[in-house]
Parts: sequence; C-alpha cells; structure tokens
Amino acid sequence: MTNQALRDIDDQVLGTLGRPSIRYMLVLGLFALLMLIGVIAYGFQYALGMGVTGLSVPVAWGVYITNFVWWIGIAHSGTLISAILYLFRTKWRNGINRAAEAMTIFAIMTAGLFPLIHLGRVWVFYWLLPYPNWRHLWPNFKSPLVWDVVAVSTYFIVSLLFFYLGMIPDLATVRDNTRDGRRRRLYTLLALGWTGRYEQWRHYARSYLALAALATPLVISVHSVVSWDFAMSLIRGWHTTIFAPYFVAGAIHSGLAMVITLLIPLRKILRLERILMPYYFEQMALLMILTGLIVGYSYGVETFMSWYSADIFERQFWMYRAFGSWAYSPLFWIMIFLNVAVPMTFFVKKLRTNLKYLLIAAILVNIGMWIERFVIIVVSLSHDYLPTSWGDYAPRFVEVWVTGFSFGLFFFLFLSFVKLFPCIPMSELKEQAIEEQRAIQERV
Amino acid sequence: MSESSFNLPMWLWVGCLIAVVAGVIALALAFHSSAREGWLWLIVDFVVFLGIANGAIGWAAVFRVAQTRWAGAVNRLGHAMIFYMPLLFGVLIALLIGVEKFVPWVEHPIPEKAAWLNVPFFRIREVVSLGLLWILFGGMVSRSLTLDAKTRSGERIASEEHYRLTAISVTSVIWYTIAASIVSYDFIMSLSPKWVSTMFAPYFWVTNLYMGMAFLILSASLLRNVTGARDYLGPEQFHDMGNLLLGFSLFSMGLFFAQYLTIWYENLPEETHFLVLRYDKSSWMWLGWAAFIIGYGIPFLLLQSRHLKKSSGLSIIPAVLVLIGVSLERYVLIVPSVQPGHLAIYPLGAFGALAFLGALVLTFCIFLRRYPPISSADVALKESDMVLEVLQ
Amino acid sequence: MSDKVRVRAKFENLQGLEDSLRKLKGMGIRHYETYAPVSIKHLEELMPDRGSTVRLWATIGAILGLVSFWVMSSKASLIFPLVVGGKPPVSNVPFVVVMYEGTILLGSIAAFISGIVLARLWPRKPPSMYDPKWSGSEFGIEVECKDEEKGHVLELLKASGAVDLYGD
Amino acid sequence: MGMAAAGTGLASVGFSRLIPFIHQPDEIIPGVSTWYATSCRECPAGCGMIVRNRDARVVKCEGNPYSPVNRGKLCARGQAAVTGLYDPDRIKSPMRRTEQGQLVETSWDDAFASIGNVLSRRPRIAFLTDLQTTSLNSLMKAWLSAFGSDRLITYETINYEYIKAVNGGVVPSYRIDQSDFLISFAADFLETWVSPVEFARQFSVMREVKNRKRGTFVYVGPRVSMTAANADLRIILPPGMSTSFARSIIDGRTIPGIRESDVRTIAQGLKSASRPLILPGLDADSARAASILEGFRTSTLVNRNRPHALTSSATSSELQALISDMENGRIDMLVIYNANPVYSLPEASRFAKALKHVRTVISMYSVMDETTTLANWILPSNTPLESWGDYSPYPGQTNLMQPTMGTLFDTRQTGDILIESARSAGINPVRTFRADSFYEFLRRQWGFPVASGEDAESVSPEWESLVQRGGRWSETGAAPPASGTGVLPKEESSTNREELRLWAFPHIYFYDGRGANRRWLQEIPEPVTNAVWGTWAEIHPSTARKMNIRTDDMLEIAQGGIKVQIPAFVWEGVAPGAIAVPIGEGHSKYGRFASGTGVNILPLLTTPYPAVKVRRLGASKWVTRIRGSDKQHGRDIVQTVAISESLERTSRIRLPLPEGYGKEDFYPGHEYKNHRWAMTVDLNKCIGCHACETACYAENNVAVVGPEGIWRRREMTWLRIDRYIDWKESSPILFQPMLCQHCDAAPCEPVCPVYASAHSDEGLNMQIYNRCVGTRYCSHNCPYKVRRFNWFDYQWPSPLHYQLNPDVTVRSRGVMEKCTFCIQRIREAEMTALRENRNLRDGEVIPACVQTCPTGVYTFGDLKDPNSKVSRIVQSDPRAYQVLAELNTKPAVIYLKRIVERPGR
Repeated sequence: MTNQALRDIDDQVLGTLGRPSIRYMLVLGLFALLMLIGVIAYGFQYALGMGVTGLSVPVAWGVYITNFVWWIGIAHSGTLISAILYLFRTKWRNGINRAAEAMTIFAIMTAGLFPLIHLGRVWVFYWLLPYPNWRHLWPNFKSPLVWDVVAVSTYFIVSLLFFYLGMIPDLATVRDNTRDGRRRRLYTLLALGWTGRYEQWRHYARSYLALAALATPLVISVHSVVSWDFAMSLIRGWHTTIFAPYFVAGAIHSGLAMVITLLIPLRKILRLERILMPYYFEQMALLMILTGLIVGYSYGVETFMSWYSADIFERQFWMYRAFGSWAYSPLFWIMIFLNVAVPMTFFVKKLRTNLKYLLIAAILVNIGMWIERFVIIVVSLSHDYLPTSWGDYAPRFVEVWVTGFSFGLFFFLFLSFVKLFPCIPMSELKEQAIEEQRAIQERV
Repeated sequence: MSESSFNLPMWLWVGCLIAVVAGVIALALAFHSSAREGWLWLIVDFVVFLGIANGAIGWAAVFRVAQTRWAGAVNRLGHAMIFYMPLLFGVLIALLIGVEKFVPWVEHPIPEKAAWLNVPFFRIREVVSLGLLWILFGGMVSRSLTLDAKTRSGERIASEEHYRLTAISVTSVIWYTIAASIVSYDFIMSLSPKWVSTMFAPYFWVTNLYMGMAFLILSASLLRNVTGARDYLGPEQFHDMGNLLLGFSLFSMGLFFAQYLTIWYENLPEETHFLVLRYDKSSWMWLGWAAFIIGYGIPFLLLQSRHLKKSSGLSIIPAVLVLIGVSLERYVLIVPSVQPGHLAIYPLGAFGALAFLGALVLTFCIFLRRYPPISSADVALKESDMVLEVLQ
Repeated sequence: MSDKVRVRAKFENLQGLEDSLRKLKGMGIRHYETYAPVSIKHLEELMPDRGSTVRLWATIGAILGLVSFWVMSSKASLIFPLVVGGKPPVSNVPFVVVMYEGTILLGSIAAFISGIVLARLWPRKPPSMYDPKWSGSEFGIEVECKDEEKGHVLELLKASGAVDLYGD
Repeated sequence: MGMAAAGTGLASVGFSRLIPFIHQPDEIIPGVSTWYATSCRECPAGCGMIVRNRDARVVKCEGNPYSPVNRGKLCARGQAAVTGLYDPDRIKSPMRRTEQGQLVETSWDDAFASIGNVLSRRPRIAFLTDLQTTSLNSLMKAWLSAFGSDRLITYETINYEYIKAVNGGVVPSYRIDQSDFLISFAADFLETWVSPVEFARQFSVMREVKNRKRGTFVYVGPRVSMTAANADLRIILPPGMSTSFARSIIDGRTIPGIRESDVRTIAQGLKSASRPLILPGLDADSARAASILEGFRTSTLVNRNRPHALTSSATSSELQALISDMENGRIDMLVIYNANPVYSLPEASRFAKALKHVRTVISMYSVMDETTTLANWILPSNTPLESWGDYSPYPGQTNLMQPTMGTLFDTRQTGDILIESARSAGINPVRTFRADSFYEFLRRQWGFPVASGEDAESVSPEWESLVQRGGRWSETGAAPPASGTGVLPKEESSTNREELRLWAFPHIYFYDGRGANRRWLQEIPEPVTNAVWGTWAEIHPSTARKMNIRTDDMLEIAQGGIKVQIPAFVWEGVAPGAIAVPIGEGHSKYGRFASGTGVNILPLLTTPYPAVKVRRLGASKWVTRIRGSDKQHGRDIVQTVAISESLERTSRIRLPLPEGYGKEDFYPGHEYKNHRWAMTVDLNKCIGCHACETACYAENNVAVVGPEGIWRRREMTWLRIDRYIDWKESSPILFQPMLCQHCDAAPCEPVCPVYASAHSDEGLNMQIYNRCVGTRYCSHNCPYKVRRFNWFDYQWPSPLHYQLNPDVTVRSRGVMEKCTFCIQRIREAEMTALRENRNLRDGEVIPACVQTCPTGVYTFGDLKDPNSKVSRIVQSDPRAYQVLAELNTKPAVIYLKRIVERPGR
C-alpha cells in the first residue's frame, strides 16, 4: 500500500508533463505576442531616449520602477514558502514550493530587466557591477542602487541554486519515466546521475537545509534593500525608518497573492486537485491576514508619524497624498482598501475556503500592491520641497507596452516551465506520505 | 494530569520579599537623593518589566494563534505572567500621577504636537491601551484555564470554544502591538520630543517579544523539574524556543540596523540627534554598544549551536544575556533624553529593579502553584481546526 | 577483495528495507547501501556512515563572503577616496549591507557545491545496476558481503519482504 | 580680458573652414578666445558690448565695462544677439523678385547693376530704417540727398511720441539712482523702457538701504509687470485711469476702487521727497498723468538737454504721411532697413497694400521677415555683429562697432551696400561721400581718415584704442535730430468701465517683435507669468468670473473687424476691466522659431488701449509656461525682512566647511586644500530680469527643449528664477534665483551608483557626464531640483551650433547635468594665476551669471579665504540664510533676505 500512495503521486505529477493542448499553446502564443509588442516599444525608447516616457524632472521614476519593486515583491513568497516554512517544518508547504520557487525565479528575471530598461544609458549598465578594470573604476558601495544590484543578483543566484537542488530527485524520477530520447537526454543531464543512494541523500539533505537556512535571512534582506532604494533619499514619503519591514511584509503579501493567483487556475488546468488541497490555500490566506495586518500597521504608523513629526513638509505631503490630488488621492484610498480591507475578509472561514473568492481577492491584492508602489514612488516625487518644481506624471504608451512585456515574459516562462518540469515536488510529497504512514503505524 | 506538584520553598518566599523590600527602599532613596533620578528609574524598570511580562504572555497568545501543538507547557508559563499585571498597573498609575515631573514637554511645550503631547490625554491613553490589553490577556488566560478544567474532567469541548480562545488570542496579539507602540511613544520617544522614527514602535515591541522568549526559556529550564512539566519541555521544545530566540535576535538586529542606516544616511538633524547621542558622539555610546552586543550579538552567535539550543541547562546563558542586554538598552534609550552629555549611572536606582524582579518571581510562582503547569487546551489541538501555522 | 560479493534486493515499501537494515546491522555486516525515492533521515542510525561536512563548508563560505565583500567595498572606495555627501570613503554602516549579501551569497554557493561534490553528482547516466523504480516508489539495497555470508543475506532479505533479489 | 581691435584684415577671412587655417590671421589663436568691443543693437538703449570670439566664431556677448550706459552688464536680449547672428533662417545671398513674383537668389553684381540702373533714373526715394545714429545715419542722409531725396524715416514700433509730447519733443535722460521717491506710470524701465540695463543699475543704487532708509518706488499702471513687482506700492488701474488718479493725488479726491490711504501715502511721499522722479509710460494716458504730477512737483532728475537717441524716432503722423504717399504713387523706391512695418504697424495690411504701389522695394534686413518677403529686391546686410559702425544713445556717448567675426553668408555691410549702389548709379562715392567704403566713411566721421596705403601696422594708435575700448564717451555732444514732436490725443472724457480695454505691452525679451527669432528668448520664461513660447491674455479673476473664463480657455479678442485667438491667463496681476497681451509674438515669417509661435496683437492697436470685444471660445489651449505651484505654502523659501524690523541674523548658517558640522552630524565632512567656492545671492537686489539665466544658456551650451519639452516639465536651464506669488504680502511677487547649491553634504552624491555625481576638492558638486549612466536618483535626491536630465539628444540647427562654447561639453542623451559654478571659468582663472605664478585674487573668478547681473545680485568667491568678499558677507550680513537649511545639506549658495515694506505674515 505504501508504494501505491507513492505511485499515485508520481502518476499525477508526471501527468502534467504530457503534450500541451492547443488551447494551452494558444495562450502561450498570446503571451509571446505580448512580449513582441513590448520589445518593439522598447526599441522605440532605445532609439530615441527616455523622453518617449512620461517621466520628467520631479518624477523621474515611474511605472518602470513600480514594476521592478512589484515583481521583486512577487519573487519573495517563493523563497519564503520553500525556505522559511521548511525551517518551520510546515507540512502544507510541500505541495506548492516548487511552483512558488519557479515563480520566484521568473519574477526576479522579469524584475531585473526594469532597472536596465529605466537606465538613461543602458548600454553601459555593466558600470554598476563590481568588476576589476584597468581604469580602477568601481561602483559606489555607499549607493543604495549598488546594494540593490548586489542583493537582487544574490537573491537570483541563491534561489536558482535552491530551486535546482530541490528539483534534482524529481528530475531523476522524470528521467526514469521518460521514453522520448531528446527529453530523456535533457533530464539525464540535469539529474546529475541521481540514483537515490543513501550517501547522496545524506549530503543532499544537509545542503538543502543549509541553503534554506541561508535563504531565509536573504529574503528579509533583499526587500529591505529594495526599500532602502527609497528610504535612503530625503524625499518625504520615502525617507522613513519603517520602510524595511514594511516593504518585506508588503512583498510577502503580494507574493502570496500571486502564488494563489497562479495555483488556483493551475490545479484546474493540470488536474492536480488531489495534490493541491484547498487546505493549502486556506493556510496562505491566513498568512495573508498576517501580512495584511503588518502592512496596515505600517500605513497607520506612517500617518501618525507624519503628523507627530510636526514637520511642514511631512504634514503637507501626507495631506496631498490623501486628499490633495484628483488623480492620485483616490489611488491612496484604493490601495488601503485592497491591501488591508480585502485580506481581512479572510477572517471569515467561509470566504477563505472558497477558492473562487480567494482567487478574486488575491488578484485584487496584487493590483493593490502595484498601486501601493506607484503611490509611494510617483506621488512622493511629484510634491517635494520647492513648490516651483512640483509636477505630475502619467505613463505613456511605451511604458504601458513594456509593462505588458513583463507580464508576457513571466507567464510565458512559467507556463513553459510547468510543461517541461515537475511543478510539484514529488520526493517531498512522498516523504510526507511515508511519514504519515509511519505515524499511523505508530498509533496502531 | 494532576494539580501542580509545585509548591514554593520557603527560601523563595523570603528571598522575593526581601528583594521587594530592598528594591522599594532603594527606589525611595533614589527619589530622596533626586526626584528626577527616581522617576527615571521607575520608568526604566516599568518599561523593562512591562516588556518582559507582556512579551511572555504575548507569546502564549501567539502560540495559540499559530495553533502550536508543542507549546502546551510554554503557554502556561506565559499565562503565569497575568498575576504580575496588577502590580505593573499600580506602577503605571504612580507614573501617570507623576507624569509632569519627568516629561520635558510640560515645561517646554511643543504647540504643533500639543494635541498628542498633553498630560490628560497621556494618562487616558495609557490607562485605556494597557488596561484593555491586560483585560484581553486575562480573558485569554481564564478561557484557557476553563478549557483545561473541562478537558481534565473529560468533557468534550465544542470546537467553537476552542475558536473563542483563538479569537481572543488573535485580538490580544493585534492589540498588543498597538498598546506597546503607545507605550514606546509615551515613555521613550516623548522624553526627547523632537525625535521621530517610524521604526521605533515596531522595534520596541519586537524586542519585547524577544525578551519574553528569553524569559520563557529561562523559566522553563528552571521550572521544568519542579512543575512536573518535564516531558512537555523536552529538548525539542527548547530547540524550537532557541530557534525563535535566534530568529528574533537576527530580526531585532535587522530592525535596529534598518533604523540606524536610514537615519545615518540622510543625516537630518531632527532624526540624528537621538542616535548620535546614544551610539556615536558621547560616552553614552559605550553603554549603547555594550547593550547591543550583550543583548543581540553574543546570543546570536551562541544560538548557532544546535547542542546549546537543545540543552535545557545551557540555553539559560543566551536567555540571561538577552534579558540583561535589552534591559541595558532600555536604560540607554530612556536616560540620555533627560541626562544628555556624558554617561550617567545611578547604582542606587539600579537596586530598584530588585523590587520588580522579586514581585515578578513571586506572582509567577503563585500562579504556577495554583494552576496546572500544562495548558491541555493547547495540547488537545487537532489538525482539523488549525489556524495560521507559520510558527509551528 | 576477491571473495566479496554483492547482493541486491528491491523492496516495495520502506518497512521491508528498514527491518532488513536492522537485521544486517545485527549480523554485523558493515557494507551496504540503500536506494530510496525519498530522504530517509530517520534511518540514519542504521547506516554505516552518517553526518556530513556540508554545514562546515557553508560556514566557511559565509565567513569568506563576509570578509571578502568588506575588503572589496573598502578597497574599491579607497582607490579614489571620494567623500560623497559628507560620507567618508570607507563608511562601514552602508558596507554592512554589501557584506551581509556577500555572506549569504558565498555561503549558499559553498553549501550547494559542497553538497553536489560530496554527493558525487555530475551529469552522467545512472549505473547499469540502477533500477528506475528506485526514483519512483520502490526501495533498493545493495549489500557487499563475504561469499559465505551470501546465502544467509539473501535469506534475510527475502524474509524482510524483498520482491526480487539478484546477486553476482 | 584682453580686448583686441579688429584690423581691416578680419572681415576678409574666409570662415567656411574650421581651424587650423591655411593662412591663419594673427588675431586668431586656436583655443584662445579674443574679445572684440562693439555696441549692442538689440534695442535703442545702445549698451556697450564685448563679444567673445573663439576659434573665429562668436560664442558669447557680454557688457562692455567701459560703457557708461551698462557698465559691463547686459540684459537677456543683448546676450541673445549672438543667436540672432546664427539664426538658421538668415538670408544667405541677395535675392530678386522675378516677373512671376517669386524670390530667387542672385549675385551682388546683378543686384547693383539693376538697382543702379533704377537709381540713375532719379526715382523718388523714401528710406525706412530702425533707429540709427551718427555715421550710418548720416551716410543714409548723404545717400538720399545724392538722389535728391530727404525722406529718411526712423521707424521704431515703440516710438515714445507721447513721452516726447510731454517733454518738449525729446525723450529726456533720467537719474533714477538719485531719486528718493519714484513714481512710474506704466513705464517698465527694468524691462523695455528706454534703457533697461542702465535703469536697473540705477534702481538698485536707489534701493540700497542706508541707515534704515531707501528710495520708495510706486508703480501705477494696468498690469503688475516685472518692474511693478519690484515696487513698494502698486496701484493697478484699468488703462486710461492714470490721469484721473494723478489728479486725485493732487486734489485728494479719491476715485472708486483705490484705497485713499494709498493716495495719501503717495501724495505725502511726493511732498516730503527731496528728489522725486515721475516716469511717463508709453501710452498717452500715462504720459499725461506723469506730466500732471510733474507740474505738481517738478523733478530735478529729468534732463531734457541730454535727450536720448529715441528722440529721432518718427511719430505715427509721419508714417501716415508716408503710407498715403505710397498709396498715391508719390514714391518710386522704398528702401527698408531693419524695419518691419508689415508686422508691427497697426494698419499693417494697409501698408502691405501700399507697398504694391511702389515700383522698387529694397529690403536690407538680414533675416527674412514679413516686410522683406514683400520686397522685390533683398540686399541682405551683415548683422551688427559682423559690421563696422557706431551708435550713440546719448549726446557724446558713442559706442564704436567692429566686426566681431567674418561674415557667415554672402552678405554686406549696410553702408557698403548704399555706397556700391550709388557707385553703380554712376555716382563717385569718393566725391559724394568722401569715402570709398563704409569703413572709410566711419573713420572720417570719427576724425581718423584712412591714410593712403595704410596697413595694419600704420593704423593710428588712437583709433586702435578707440576700437579696442569700443567707443568714446563724453558728457557733451550733438543732440540727436528730433523727428516731429508727438502730440497727446484729447483726453477721453470718461472711460466706460463696462468694456474691456486691451493693454498691449512690449514683451521683455521680444521688445517690439525683433527678438522673437532668438530661441533662447522664446525658452526663457517671462518673469511674472513664467510664460514661454507663445502669447497669452491676462485677465483679472473678477473679470474672468463674470465671463466664466478659466486659465487656458481660448479667447477671441476682436476690435475693428480684426479678430485674434489667444488663450487666457487669469491672475490678480492685471487691472479688472483690462486684458493684457504681450507684443512681439505671432510672426508669419520670421525664421522657424518665431513663425507660427503665439499671436500678433499689434494690428488691434489703432489706439493705445482700444476697447475690445472678448468672447470665450469652446476650445482651450495651454498657455505654455513653467509648471509648478507659485505659492510658498508656508515653507519660508524666499525669506523677507521688513525694513522696520531689527536686522539680527535669525537663521543659523550651517557652513559648507568642516566647522559647519556639529553635534547632530554623523560624519565630519570635507577638508579643503585650496578653495571652497561659494556664492551669495542678494534677494533684495534681484529684479527678476533673467539676464543671468540667458548668460548661463550662452556659457554652458544649455539645450532648448521647445514648448513640448516645457509642457512635459523638461526645461534644461541650470539656473532658474523661481517666482512666488502671494497677493496679501507687501511684496506680492518674489523672485529667487535657484541654481545648484553645491551642498557640502550633497544628497545627490552618495546615491549615485557610479560616482558620476561627486565632490571636488574645491567644494564643487560635480557631475561627470561620461560616467553617468542615467539612473536619475541624484535628481530625486536634490531638494532644490536643479538637476536636468537629457531626455533626448537635443539639436542645434546649423549654424546655431557655431555658438556652442568650446570649453563646455555638449551633453548627450541619457546623462544628468547641472550648474557647475562655471568650472571652465574657474579653471581658466586658476591657469592664469598659475602662469603668472601667484595666488588667485578674490573676485578673479566670475561665473557667467555673476558677470552679467545688472544689479549685482551675486557674489562669488572662496569661502576658505576669510577676507574674500563672499566670506565677509556670509560672516557679517544679518540677512544671510540658507534655503531648506533644516535638511542639513549645508548649501554653498547663501541667500540674503529680501527687504520689504511691511513684515511678512
């Protein structure tokens, strides 16, 4: 009976790797098209200059940086789920961590493009990297932007290693169940000759644990660093000490929302209902209550402090953000509603166990978190110190299409991944199954 | 399981009483020598022990919210703090009576902030926020105890009773953050009323939880034998608690750094003066950094060892360091606001802490004596109704 | 050694493997190796060699990262000792961020590489004796024993529910 | 700076080639700039000008320090002269109109042949020119008389005839600096009126506070112009009300809408003043009002015996006469020079028609404009910067003009064109004009006739030095010939308060429209409205409310059959019942920058301030203007101190030096080896004229972004004049030059990932263009928002690129840029000091803005040297403060508070 359970898991997961349906391919093509348009739009910008965007001197960061922060935020829940929850020995993580990690990888890749896209002279982007050169010109390690480069690339590398390491046993499984020659060769290559010998498992498990232990503080640090891109400045609305934890919570908030948004459709499409149990989603919903509360707390503290500081710039800026502008102030309130009010509905068990509702709520939170970043970046910039240099910002078509590109890229990669690799960690599920059986036997 | 096999040895009674008396006398003398010194010490002690008490009981709430199944005994240790609260409330009242004596914004008012920094409102919000918090905690404890009684008498417990306990725990956790924030604003930030930092409140209550966990570890390893909760406080539990302590030391250091870095970077006077005085340009910096290293740095390194975390005996070391270090840090956060310039230590006042400590131990033990050492309500948690498993 | 023989067996479930291991250990046979689709940590004490140096390597990598990134940022800032925004060329407060990331980066890489190397993983086909099912739902064992023990071992394995056995 | 005299050689140098020359003329040393003295001819003021010639190209104009008119200062217009020279739409060779009626290029020989042929038939000639004095003027006279005509008409659109009318036929000279009570009746003497730079300097002298006192300045007029913004008291009346207001001052009878307290103050001040001065405005009403007050309290500061050159400008009646003569075919040949009546005459269309009755119309303008396109001969003359000549604004004060570079195109000197044409008509110039070329004519006029066989060596040294200094300035001399004295029209019995009166005022930069093809002038904001690139119609909110007009609504302004469409600009700066529109825009043909930009209001001006019908159209058009709020929002950015208030330093200065770092600082700051450059900005002296901004454009190759760029808020200016408006204050409009503050703890520096924004060891905040990758974080972190980003590769259409300063990099797309304190000038000075191996003297380094400011707002110097002027001001001046000091960035630009009448709220 043991191996029935295990075989079950294999069958279901390996089932997902079957030849994709026409509908699936069409969707994929749609995202590819979105990418194409985006590339053309960017070419336009590359040829003419940043002037084709809606940016100006008070507001010189716009949708691009908003997207960057948003995608990086998305990237966070992946490692959170696979590393932190692993350390906490949380069971429900095992079903979803692979998908979450994949999401992380692709989100970082997408996010990483935006700092380049928004660069005035992208052709010399490598000047931001620390590499020895004969002119002895190094980046400025005091600049938050350089921290950003270091942190994000570290995050990418570590999550990639973690992701790959976690996948090796499953790759072996796939290898052993693939007939088709080319694919088989690929899996053989990637599986690194995994045989499941105890000796392999021994070091493998240790190394996985170590990576998890290292990845956990990394998650916290990366989005703190992203928040410092703003907090290091003296722009009101940016320069506030709480930004680091506030951004981390926000990142996880949006990340969880994105996992839900991805997995609920996925379990339908790939018929994984028996593996991705509703209970998992309930757990994530409950986590989102926590993150939502933290985000809400931060909004509150920020508001109170901007009053308490008795600083004319702070106070006027907060008033402007909340009530001062027909274009921006509504966004502020929408943001609060979507990011705080909506997750609070998860206190109601009926709602959080209803997958349809969960999906909608998650999408709303995704939107809300994007708006939050937009409000933080654009609105703060548009009203700074000298009233004579106030200005406003609205994205122009290039920015819109390049944003579209990012979505195209992300979903294209994710959907292709799902069809090429096991998006559910089989070995961990098997381990869990075996443990459960042992537990039962012990009871007996 | 039976009633607690734990009864206070005589020497503990006596010791605690002596401590209390000595502490009170010390404080009285401190007040006598200089009222400001007295008030300062009262604030410091209050903030420290409030932090420990709320932190410890806060953990009980958190574990309940997280439906942590291994924390049956630990929670009860947290619950035991509830008897201490009335005493703290007394101290709070004393502080609120004397508030004009120690807050600088009474003689140098700040008109723009008057809506917040005024004595009546100060008193009201303190009483309301802490009072409500303690009522919530009390409710939580009593609920848990009644559930215990029922389980022991073998009644079956309706899941909504469990749910009610969880609900009040959730509420008290949420309110805890708010109440603690208010305390931090009033008793620390408002002492140098020009200073602002959004991070400070979160930093304050996170470090309170840090202290709380340290206290739980300490009491657990001291009492596991006497209370008969031994098998519920095994190496696994200590390992978990140790990991939590480790995590929180890293987290607290992170928050500290985030605040320090942000302020260091833009160098805005209304932000910097607070930190420069404590950590950069005055003899205060020695104490400041010492507190940081004792309270966070060393524990972080020690807790790297799995062996230490697992052992009930050794894990006392980081716990004690944390309690000492963070208390020192509180001192550094409070005193220089009133006593700027150079490092100032009042040995006399330091003894005042004995009173709080003695009272704490006393009330703590009394509780444990009266109630079973394991909260079977938490042990009885079933997979079916689990909520928020982050901290499992 | 010439008189050593290898015996392989397959189990459909963990219990079989587990108790065969117990028995082997009881017999005092030192050289055996298991194959499993899952990590079987809880059988550690039954295995001949245990523990791993990965954690050590990770720690070394982490410390290396900490130091090297501090050196890099300070040295780089000293080539042209520019005071920007009043901040001295080597100001460690911001460098902490870089060092922190460096610690984790090199630490993780060390953990990964050491894990891969120690587990002897590199792109190749699995050995011929390897049974594809071992990555699926079945468990394997390979015992190396003296020729005279062979029969006994086969016995023992069958007894603990090995589905098929083959020795050379 | 070494001023060189251009020998006769220079004009002949071929300029099509770049350095190095095959035959290099001796004045031109590659990489070294030479300064040539000449006269500014952008307006009748006649400021002395020195022009920087670098590698044989003119790159910058500055004021001639010897010239008594402007003492080395120059206004925005004067500095933009160089862009006039390099206007990409200049006429490149002579042109003729074919039978089919289109203009075709031709050769000078052909032109002279045919014109000489016409002239030889002794046509009836009229000569229409802008204001010309001395030599060229007399040559024109001589040329006309050679053909038996004396019809020389000096056509100035703004002809000051009413001022002449109330001053016995002359435009007198004024001594504002000596006045202690100044009333200006709509005379914008800081912008366009007579001699702005001169008056700006005088005004700043008058406004200096000596023992708690300074001259009071009252402005009476329909609009708060830049000049009015500098007044202590503004009486904003609808056009035509000034006269009655003047009377009310005398007899104390108050008129509706005027606070009698104000009337009393003025009357009081006028009585008690020891040296009052009343300035008459351009329109009849203002002039009359002024004359009435003159009668009441005569001023010793008006000197009618020292008339300004403007005296010789023709009155409208003379022009009427000319037009009717043209219509009736009494004129066969009309020669037009620098005059553009088809654009600027109220009855332009009539003039254009009349031109058809003239057989030969010759235009000698160097740029194609509305009038020139109607000529049948175009003989393009050199721009003033390419010509010999002279100009004397006041009797005896004559600027000498010399070619500051070779001719760009196939053009000739005006004088030479005349002489040549005469020669080709069979007249011997040597006999008739006693000169073979205009150069010789000029020499003779100045009493240094060219000796036969003279060469560069044997030129008389006196002449050399005259050319070098750029003129001769004595207090006495021949008064300019007075053209007909103007007459005041009858006073209107009562102005109907219902109808809107059109108040057209000369634009501070375009003057009468001649500046409109200079794109700097288009790009630089009009001081009080901040408007650029276009025309706007100012309306008072109360009026606007009645007609429910909002800013940017398109209005139709109609008068006598003529309709124009102008977007509305609603603000309190204009009298209710008036609609104020600037003159100068709306050219149909005047180069690419002027054509189609804005609207020409002049055709409506049949009377000085006609009643107009204003209708709100559905459409709306954004009045192109610098964006941003014009309120201070209580942020105390421009700080003021009332003259009554005690002058102790209230604000703490955080010096951009090590001692500026204190208890609340985390780090020690910089150690400076030699210098710490710093600047003080005296807000009390700043009149808001934007001369400094223009200088910055010229010196630093600042790009022009055009209206779209302005709309997207991408102006590139390194130095801007912020203006804040609060009508409740005693000085409602405050100007503040805002440039890079070169902070010691500059927030922009640490955030740059590649050290592109760094700090020099002389305290300069540097932007390293070729290191910049364009993250734009520095711009965010600059609380003063003085950093500019290159959103595109900005263009300099040829030959405008000749103007680029070779010492300054032209920034490419994607990099950040900003004020450098003119580091190239600092280096030049340091090099000079090094060469002469001595230390740098205080005041030796002069950034462009500092150099040109007419009122001396800026002081630049080394803060490390305790005796430098700038240090002394920072140490001692009680008005010193730093903008946004609370941010602790320790700016090196220290402002001095503006002194106002009443304390600010």
